Amino acid sequence: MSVAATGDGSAAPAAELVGVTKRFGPVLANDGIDLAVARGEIHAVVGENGAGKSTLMSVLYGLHRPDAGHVLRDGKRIRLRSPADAIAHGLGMVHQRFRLFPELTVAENVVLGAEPVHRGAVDRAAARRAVEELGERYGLRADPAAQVGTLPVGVRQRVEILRALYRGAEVLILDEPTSVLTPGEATRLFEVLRTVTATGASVLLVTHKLSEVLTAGDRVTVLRQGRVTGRFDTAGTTAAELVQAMIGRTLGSAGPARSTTGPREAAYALEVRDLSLSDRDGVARLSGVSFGVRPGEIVGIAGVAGSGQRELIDAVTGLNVPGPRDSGQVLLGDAPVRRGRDPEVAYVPEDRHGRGTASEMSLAENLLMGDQRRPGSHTGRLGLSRAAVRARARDLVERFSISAASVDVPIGALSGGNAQKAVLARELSRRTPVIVVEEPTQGVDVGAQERIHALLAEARDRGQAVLVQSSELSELRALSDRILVMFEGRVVAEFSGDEATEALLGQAMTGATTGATTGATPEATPEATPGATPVATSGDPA
Amino acid sequence: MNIFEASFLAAVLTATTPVVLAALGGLICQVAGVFNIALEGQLLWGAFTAVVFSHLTGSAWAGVVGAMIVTLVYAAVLSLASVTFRADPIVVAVGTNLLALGLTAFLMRQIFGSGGTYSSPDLAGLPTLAELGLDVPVLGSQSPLVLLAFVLVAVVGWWLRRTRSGLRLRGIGQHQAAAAALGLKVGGYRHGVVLAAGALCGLAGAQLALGNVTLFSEGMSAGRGWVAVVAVMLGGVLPWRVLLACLLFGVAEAVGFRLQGVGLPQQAADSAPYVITLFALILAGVAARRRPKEIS
Amino acid sequence: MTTPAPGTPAPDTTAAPGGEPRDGGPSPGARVLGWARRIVLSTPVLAIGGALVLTTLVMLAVGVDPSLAYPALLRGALADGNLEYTIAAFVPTLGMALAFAIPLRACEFNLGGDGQMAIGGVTAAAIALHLPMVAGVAVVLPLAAAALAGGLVAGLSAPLRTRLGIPAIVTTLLISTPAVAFASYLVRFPLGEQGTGIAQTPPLPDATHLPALAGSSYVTIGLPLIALLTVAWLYADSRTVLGYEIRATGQNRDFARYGGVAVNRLAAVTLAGGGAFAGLVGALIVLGPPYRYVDGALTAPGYTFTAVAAVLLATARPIAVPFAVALLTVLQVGGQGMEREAGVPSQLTQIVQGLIIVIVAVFATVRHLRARRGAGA
Amino acid sequence: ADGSGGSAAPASSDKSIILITPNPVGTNSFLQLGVKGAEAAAKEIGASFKLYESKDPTSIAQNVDAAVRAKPTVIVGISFSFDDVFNTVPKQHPEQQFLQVDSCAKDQAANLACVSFKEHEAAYLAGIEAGLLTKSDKIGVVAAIDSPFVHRWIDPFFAGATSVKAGVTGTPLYVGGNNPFSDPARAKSQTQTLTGRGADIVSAAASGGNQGVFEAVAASGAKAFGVDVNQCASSAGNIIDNVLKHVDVATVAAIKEIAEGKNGGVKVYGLAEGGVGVNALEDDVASSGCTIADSPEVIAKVKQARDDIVAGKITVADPLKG
Ligand SMILES: Nc1ncnc2c1ncn2[C@@H]1O[C@H](COP(=O)(O)OP(=O)(O)OP(=O)(O)O)[C@@H](O)[C@H]1O
Ligand SMILES: Nc1ncnc2c1ncn2[C@@H]1O[C@H](COP(=O)(O)OP(=O)(O)OP(=O)(O)O)[C@@H](O)[C@H]1O
Ligand SMILES: [Mg+2]
Ligand SMILES: [Mg+2]
Repeated sequence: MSVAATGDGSAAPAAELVGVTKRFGPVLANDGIDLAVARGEIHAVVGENGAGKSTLMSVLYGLHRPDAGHVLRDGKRIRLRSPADAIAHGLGMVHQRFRLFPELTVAENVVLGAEPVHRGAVDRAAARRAVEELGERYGLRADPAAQVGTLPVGVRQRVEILRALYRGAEVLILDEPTSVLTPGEATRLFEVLRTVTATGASVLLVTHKLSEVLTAGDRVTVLRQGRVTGRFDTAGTTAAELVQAMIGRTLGSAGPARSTTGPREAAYALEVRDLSLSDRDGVARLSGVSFGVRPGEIVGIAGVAGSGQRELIDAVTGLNVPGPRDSGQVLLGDAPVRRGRDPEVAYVPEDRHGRGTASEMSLAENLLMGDQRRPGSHTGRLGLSRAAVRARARDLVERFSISAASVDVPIGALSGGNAQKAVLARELSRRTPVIVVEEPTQGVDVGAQERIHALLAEARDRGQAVLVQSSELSELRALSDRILVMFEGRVVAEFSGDEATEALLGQAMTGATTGATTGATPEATPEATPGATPVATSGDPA
Repeated sequence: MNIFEASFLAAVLTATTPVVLAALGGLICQVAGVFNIALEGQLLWGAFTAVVFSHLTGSAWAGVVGAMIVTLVYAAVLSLASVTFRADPIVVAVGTNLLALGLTAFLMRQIFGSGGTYSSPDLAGLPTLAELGLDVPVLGSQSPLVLLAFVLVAVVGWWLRRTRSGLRLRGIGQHQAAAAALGLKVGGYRHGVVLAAGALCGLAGAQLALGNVTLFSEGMSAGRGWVAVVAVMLGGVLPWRVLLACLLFGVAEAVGFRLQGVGLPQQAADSAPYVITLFALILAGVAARRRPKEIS
Repeated sequence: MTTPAPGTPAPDTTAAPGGEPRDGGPSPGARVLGWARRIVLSTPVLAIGGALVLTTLVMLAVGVDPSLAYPALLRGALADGNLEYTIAAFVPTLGMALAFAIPLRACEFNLGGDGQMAIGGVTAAAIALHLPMVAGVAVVLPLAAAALAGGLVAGLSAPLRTRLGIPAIVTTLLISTPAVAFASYLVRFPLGEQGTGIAQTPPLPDATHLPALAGSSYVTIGLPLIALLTVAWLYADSRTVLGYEIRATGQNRDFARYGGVAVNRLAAVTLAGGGAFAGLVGALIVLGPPYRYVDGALTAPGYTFTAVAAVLLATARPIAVPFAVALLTVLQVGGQGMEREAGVPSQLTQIVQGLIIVIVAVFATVRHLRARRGAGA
Repeated sequence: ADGSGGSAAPASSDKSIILITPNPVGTNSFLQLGVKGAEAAAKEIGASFKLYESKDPTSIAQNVDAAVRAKPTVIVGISFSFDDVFNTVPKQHPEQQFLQVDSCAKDQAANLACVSFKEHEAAYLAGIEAGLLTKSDKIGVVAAIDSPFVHRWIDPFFAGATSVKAGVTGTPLYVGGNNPFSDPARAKSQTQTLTGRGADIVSAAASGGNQGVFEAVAASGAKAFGVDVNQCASSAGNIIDNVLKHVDVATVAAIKEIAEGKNGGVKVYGLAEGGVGVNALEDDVASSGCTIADSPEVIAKVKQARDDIVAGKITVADPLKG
C-alpha cells in the first residue's frame, strides 16, 4: 500500500517505510508497516506502549535491520546498515533517553563524528560558530562551551536536535521528546520544530500526548500491536478518534472524578511544617514549606523544573541526605518521617530506570523491593521463599495487568509503560497511609494513563493520602483535590482542584502571584503564558 | 637528605618511566571505556621480548621496536576477546597476566637455556641521552625513552583534547551507545586503544629491561603494571594527572629507599608509596567534599 | 510481548527446569542424549577442552610428551596422597574466593585479600602465642580474632568509599601492601623467633593446632568449616533478605536506597564480611602445618589472585565459585606433580590456567549473548 | 639439566637423589650451587637425580612427602626452610636418609645429616677488603629483604671493614617490593641511592637483583662484591671480590658420605674447612677477573685475617646467634 503524500504533489515523500516487519524472538514488534513522511511536515506516530513505535523509528535510523520491508528516501530505495548510513542519507534521531556525552561541551557534542578540522586538530572555533549559527537560525540557543552534563534536560534536548541538524538532517526523528520536558520547554520545542520544517525538513514525532499531536502535528499514524490501525490529518480528527484507533475503544469520561466526600477535617496523614533544606554546599533548596495531606485526598504539586519538588519529595520519603542548615519537620501522622526510606510512604519515582527499578533483576525481584523486610507472604520458613516471591509477583502482574512474558524476565526487557505499571503496582499494593507519586504517566500510553489515574483515585478513595508531582498541568487538574505551586523552593500558591486553571497555575509557577519574582529566570515568563498555542502555521506545507 | 639532589631526581625518573609508559596505555583504554588491567603481564612480556630482540640483533633499538610489535600482538588476545567477543576485559586480563608470567619464564628457558636472570655483556642496552649528545644534569644519564615518555604524556594529552580521533575516543568512553548511534566504529576504536596500550607496554618493558638495566629476570615487572593501573584509577582520563600519580608514587618510593638508609625498617619503606598515595587520595576526597559542586 | 488480555498470567516458559518443553516431552533416550549434548557443549567443558588443545600444542612444540605430562598432572593433584595437598590448597583458595565474591555481589571490588589475610594470620599467631589457652576452645579464639581483624582491615575501605567516594578497588589494593608489610614487621621483630634464618614466629602451642581429619595433618577442620561457610553464603545470597538487598545494591545502588536498603551499611558489611573470610584464611594457614606464621608463606602461594580468577571465571554465578576454585587448585597442585614426575616445568600450568581463563571468558560471553538474543520471550 | 628438573644421569643403577629447594631455583646462585653439587654427586655415585622446586612452606612439605614416597637413596633439602619438616619427617621414616644443607633441624634424627656454613666468616673477609679499599669511607650492602639470615652478609661485612678502618660507615638497603629476589631494576636504584650518597663499595646480596647492583656501580665508578659464586665476569673490572660459599663442594661430600653408609651428623663448613671464602684466597685469583687481584697487599691482609680466624684469634660474630 502506498500513501499519497500531502506535500507538494509531485515530489516523493522525504522518507518512506514500506512493508517493514521486525521480530524480536516471538514478539512481532512491527508487522508490515507502511509510513510516509512528506517534506516539510510534522508527522506524529502514536500507539500504546509496546505498539512498536520505537522499533519502527530504529529501523528508519538504521539501528535495527528489518526482517522484511525497506526504506525509501526521496523516492529512492536506500540501504541502512547502521546509523552512519542513516546520517549519510540525511536522517537524524533524538532518542528519548538522550545519547549525549556528559563530560564534553555542547559544541563537542554537536560536532562529534563530523568535526571541522584545521591542521590536524579539531577546529573548535568553527565548531562553536556552527553551534551559534544553527542556534540562531532555529532558535535553539545553547552555550557552546557549557559541559553537557551540567545542563538542564530541556537544553540537553536542544543539543540533540542541534546535533542532528548540524549533520544536515532533513528528516528528524524524535522519540517521545516531550515526556521529559516541562510544558514551557515543550512549547518551545514545537516552535523550534516549526522553524525546522519551514526550511523544508520533515519531523517524525513519537508521542503519547494526543494534545500535542493535534496541535503540533500535520498528520498522524496510529500503531497497534505492530500494525498501522489508522492514518489521519490532524485538522480533521479528534482525540477520541485517535484513541479508538490506538486501543480499540474509547476512554471513559475526562479522568477520574475528584473526591467530593473526602474527610476534609481529618488529621493530616502527611504534614510538612516549616521545612527549610539546603544542599551539601549550603545552597537553600527549600524555604519554609508547610502543608498537609489528609487521608482520602490527592494533593498535586506544580512548578517549573528545579523549583524544589525533587527536594521536597526526597524529604517526605526520608530519602534526602541532611544538609548543614536544615530545619522544620516532616510528620507522618504524629511521628517524624524515618530517615533512609520511611516504609510508611509508598513512592513512585520519576526516574524509573535510575531509581525505580534495577533493570537486570527479574520482574519478581523488582516487585519485592521495599517489602522485603516485612513479614509477609514472601517469607519462607528460613528466609526468602522464591516461590512466594514469584507468586506474589504473579498476583501483582495480574491485578495491575502488567504485560510480561514471565515474572522471571529482567524488568529492563519490559516496555516503558509496563515498567511504569510495575513500579506503581509495587508501591500501591503496599497500602501505606501515604503515597507519593512523581510524574505518574511519563512515557505511558493513553490507555495506561487512564488506568493509572484510576488506580490513584482508587487509592485516594480507600483513604490513602496521595501527593502527586507532575509537569502535566492537565493531569494535575484532573487528579488533584488541591494543587500547590512551588517556585524557588517555596510554596507560592494553593488552588483547589476546581478553581485551578492552567492559566492561573502557569502564572503562579513563574512566581508572579507572590511578587517573589526577584530571581525569576527571564525565559520562564513567556513559556508559562497561559493557554499559549504552541503551533505556528506558517510552516505548513499544504 | 636533599630530595632535589640530582641522583634523587634521576632515581625517580628511572623508576617512574616504565610505569608512566604503561599507565599511558591504561589511560587511553580508560578514556575509551575499557578497564585494562593487563598492563602487568604486557609489561613483563615487553621486557622479555625487548631482551630477546636485542639479543638476536645486537641492537637495543631493534629490541625496542620488536618489543612494541610483539607486545601489540600479545595485546591482540585481549582486544579480540574483550572487544570482538565482548568477554569481560578484567577476566581476560587476569588470564593474559598469568599467561605472560608462565610464557616468559618458559620461553626464557627455551631461548636462553636457563631460568632466573639472563644478562650478558653482549646484550645491547639503550644509550643514555648524554651518549647521544644531550648532556644535561639529571636527564643526561637517562635513556631516550625517559624523555620520550614525558613527551608522550604531552602528546597523548594534546591528542585526546584536540584531535578528531581523540574527541571521538572520549565520546566512546562516555557513552558507547551514543557514539555508535553517531555512526562511529566503536569496536575499531577499542581495538585500537587496546593494541596501542600493548605497544606502549612493550615500550615500557623495553625501558625496564634495556634502559633501567640491561637484562631480563623472571617476573621482573614486579608489580609495576599494577602501579600503573592504580595511577590510572587515580588520574582518571587526564594524562597529566596520571603522570602526577606515577610521580607521586615514584617519589614516595625513592624517599622510602632513602629512609631505609637512616634506619627505617624495610617494611615501612615498602609501605611508603602506598600509604602516601592513600593519604593523597583521602585529602583530595575531603577537599572535593568541601568544594562547592557544580549542578549536575 | 504482544499484550495478552489483562488478567491472563503470561505463560511461564523460562521457568521450566532446564528449559525442556513441558508438554509431550521427548523420549527418555533422547533426553539423556540431550543432557549429554548439553554437558559436552557447556561453557566449562568447551573452555577446558580448548585450553587443553592449545596446551598440548605448546607441549608438542617444546618437546614435552603430553601422554606423560597429563597423567602426571592428574596424579599430582589427586593420587598418591596428593589429594590432601589439593585439599590443603583448596580450603584457603575457596576462603579467599569468598573474600572477593561477597563484596562483589554488592559491586565492591576487594583486591586487598593479601593484606587482610596477613593481618588475620598474624593476629591468630599473636593470640595463640600470648594468651593462655584452654584446650578445646583454644583453636576457636584465634580463628575468631583473625576473622575480626581481617574484617576490620577490609572495613577500612567502606567509609572511604561511602564518605569520600574513593572506589574500594583502589583502597583495598592500596591498603593491602602496607598491611602485609606490617604483618611482616611483626613476625620479623616483636613476634619473631630468635636464632633462626627466616622471619617467623615460634611454633604455636599444640592446643591451638587445627584438629586434623582423616589422619592427615593437611586436611583439618578447615575443610568442613569453609564448606559450611560457603553453603551458608550461597544460602544467604539467594534465599535471605540480606542477600537480596546485597544483590539489589550491586545491581543499582539508587534503587536499593530507594527501597529502604541501608546501602552504605551494606557496603561496609560486605567488605568487612569478605575481609573476615580473608582473615580466617590467614588463621587457617597459620594454625595448620607448620603451625607458625612464616613471613611470606601466606602470600607466596598467591591464593588471593587465584581466588579472584576463580570468581571471575564463575561469571556471577555463586554456585559455580567452588567448582572454579577446585579446577584452578587441581591445576596448580597437579602442576607441581607434573614437574616432579615428568620434568615439565610448572610454568606450563600457569600457561594452561591463563588459557583456560581467557577461553572461558570468551565462551561465557558468547553464550550469554546468544542466550539474551534467544530470550526475547 | 637446566635447573628445571629431569635426570642428570641415566637411571641405570637403583641409586637416586632427590633435591628439594625452598623456592624456584631461578636466579638464586646459592640454590644453583646446591643443584650443581647434587648433580655432580649423582654422577660420581652413579645415581639418578631429580629436582623438586617448592614455592612456599606448604609445597615444601608436599615435595618432601612426594620424595619420601619415591624412596631415593637420599633426600636433600636446602636451607633453614626445611627445619620444621625435617624435625618430624625423618623420624617417621627411619629407613630413609635425609640431608639438610645450610641448616639443621633442631631435633635432629639419626637419619638426618646436616651441612652448614659460616658465611659470616667470608663476609667478614670481604669487609676487610672493603675497609682497606674504600676511599670515601662509606660502604653499603644491597640485600633482597631484611631477614635474619640475610644479615650474615651484612653485619660481618661492616664489622670486617671497621676492623681495619675505624671510620667506615656501612648502610644496608633492601630491595623489598613485590618481587624482592628478582627485581634488578629496584636493586639498581637502591645501589644508585647508596653511590649517590657517597658509597664507593656496595656488596650485592640481592639474588636475582645482583646484576642491577653491578650495573649501577659500573655507571658510577664504584665497586661491588658478588656473592656465592665468582660473579666478577658479569661486570668486568667493577667487582672486587665475592663472598664464596662452596655449597656444591659440601653437598657432594655429604652425599657421598651418605651413599657410603655414614649417616647423620652435622658438618660445619667455615674458613677452616674451606667451605666458605673469597676469591682473594684462591690460587687462581689472578685469572678470576676480580679486581682484588690488583691489590696484593690487601690479599696479604685477608690471608692473615683468615689465618687468625682459623686459629681462633678472631671470632666473627654470627648475626643469627646474636
Ligand atoms: N531489542 C529488543 N529485543 C526484544 N524485544 C524488543 C526489543 N525492542 C523492542 N522489543 C519489543 O518489541 C515491542 C515493541 O517495542 P517498542 O519499543 O517499539 O514499543 P513502543 O511502541 O516504542 O513502546 P513505548 O510506548 O513504551 O515506548 C515490545 O513488545 C518490546 O518489548
Ligand atoms: N523484550 C526486550 N528484550 C530486550 N530489550 C528490549 C525488550 N523490550 C524492549 N527492549 C529495549 O528496551 C528499550 C526500552 O523499550 P521501550 O521502547 O518500550 O521504552 P522507551 O520508550 O525507549 O523508553 P521508556 O522506557 O523510558 O519509555 C527499547 O529501546 C528496546 O530496545
Ligand atoms: Mg518507545
Ligand atoms: Mg516509551
